[in-house]
Amino acid sequence: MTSEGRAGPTANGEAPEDFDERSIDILVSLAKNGEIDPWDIDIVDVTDKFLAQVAELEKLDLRVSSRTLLFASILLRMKADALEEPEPQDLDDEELLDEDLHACFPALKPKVRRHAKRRVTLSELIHELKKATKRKEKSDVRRLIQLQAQEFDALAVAHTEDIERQVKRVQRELKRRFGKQDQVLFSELIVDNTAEHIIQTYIPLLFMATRRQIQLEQKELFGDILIQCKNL
Amino acid sequence: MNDRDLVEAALFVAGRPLTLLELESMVSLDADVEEIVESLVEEYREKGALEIVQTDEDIVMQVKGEYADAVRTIAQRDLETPVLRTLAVIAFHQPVTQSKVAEIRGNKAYGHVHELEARKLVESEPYGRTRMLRTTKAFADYFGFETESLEEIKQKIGLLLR
Amino acid sequence: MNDRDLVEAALFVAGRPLTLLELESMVSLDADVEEIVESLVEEYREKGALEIVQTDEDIVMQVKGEYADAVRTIAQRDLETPVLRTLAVIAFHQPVTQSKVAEIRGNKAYGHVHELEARKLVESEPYGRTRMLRTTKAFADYFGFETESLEEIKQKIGLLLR
Repeated sequence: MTSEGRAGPTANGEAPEDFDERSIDILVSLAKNGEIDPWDIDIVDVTDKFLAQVAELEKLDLRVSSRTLLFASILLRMKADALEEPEPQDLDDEELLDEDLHACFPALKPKVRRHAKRRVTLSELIHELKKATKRKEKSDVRRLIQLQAQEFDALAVAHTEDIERQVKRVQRELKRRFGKQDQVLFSELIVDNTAEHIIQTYIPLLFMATRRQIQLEQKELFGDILIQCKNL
Repeated sequence: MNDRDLVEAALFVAGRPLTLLELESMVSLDADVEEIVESLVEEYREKGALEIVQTDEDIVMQVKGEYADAVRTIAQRDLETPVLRTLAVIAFHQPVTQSKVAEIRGNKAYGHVHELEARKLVESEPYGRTRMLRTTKAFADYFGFETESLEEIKQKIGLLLR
Repeated sequence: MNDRDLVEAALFVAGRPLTLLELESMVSLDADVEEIVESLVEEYREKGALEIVQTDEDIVMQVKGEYADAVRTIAQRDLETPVLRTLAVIAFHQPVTQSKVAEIRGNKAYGHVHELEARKLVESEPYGRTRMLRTTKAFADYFGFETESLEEIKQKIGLLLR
């Protein structure tokens, strides 16, 4: 890591004069301590560590600049995108690996399942174009505003799409699980990582919690949510 | 194992139309594949959400029309979302240079273009230090555009974008 | 459209295990999906080359074991070879750390493990700075092992290796 020169005095562990530099400082020190690899950034990991550092600063009652919070929200958005859309693996080096493969592998015979894929529709193509356009054109600040707007939209969608139906769906699933286990984690209810599915599972939980059918507990910021049965 | 079941299993796993010839290669020597297919077509017609359809040479197992829309979202798409997004950008901006696409979509776009060319949905020609990209006739067929004209395709996409 | 047929259509097009939750989102509000699945399992067991199998959380439509080999060549691969290899390494060495697997299979193994966890064939728990990996019940079901015991699975793979 050759960033000391670039990062200036803030990278030397002194209190940064300019609080706007704090975000850079956090990232640089994460890299210096080997907590992130600048050559292979895992955005999910970086976001988590960045947010942890921000939380730490707040705990120490240090001033966190608005710019740092902006960076945090942008990272968070990138993390959400990364979770939503895993890029396909490329397998170019497979043959190379075969040569070195000292562990043999058995002739495992998987079950035979149908693997037809359907065609993409024109409206899906347009949908992706909208996403691509938005992504390019919005400045970071506008992206932040948009993020909030989207959250609001998502809530609105959840409301209009027959919330009771969603509540019933989640209720059923929880009943089934509580038959076998004492508590359920929110992550166990998530079958695909789309924002829509996550929200359509989360909102019903809030409804059920206000009806005192379940109790929700989140031990740490961004951590998993623990669901306990009260009166289902 | 009986021949009826072998035909059924083959149609199921193929996920595409099979020819009588392909089916014949799977069953016992004395089996009458045409007869088996006919009786399967009848059997599936009577009950359930699936159907077996025979057209000239090909036989395919698929979801009956009335259920197709209801389950479409469950089926996997044959283009991954990031690749589809790159394709959308090309279709809208075409003719467009590869470097412009990479600017909009990031460096991953080079891999996507590679895949899209392999799928023949996009074609390219050298253009200075980069390549000029455009969609193909196969693209127009795939998305049901009645025209191959780049201008008309762009116009239509523009209208749909609103 | 009836609920039984919707479940059948969904299982057919998915080509992968679906959870009860996913199925429930497709059918009418008052439908008892578990009951529908049970009766479909029974119905398919009685006749034909296909089966519907329910394991814990997941329900999948697939070819009955006795027909699998006969139609394997027609089927498209369910798991890409590189991913299958990584899975084989995990199954043979388990419980094994993710870093050990990456050492054997290269850095691509991280992506493979991600896919295998998403497919619920592998599960992991934190172990120091890495994760400890092992196969799941779904793995045993998928490959037709009659046991879930890691030791027995390893032994059986060991025998296959000779």
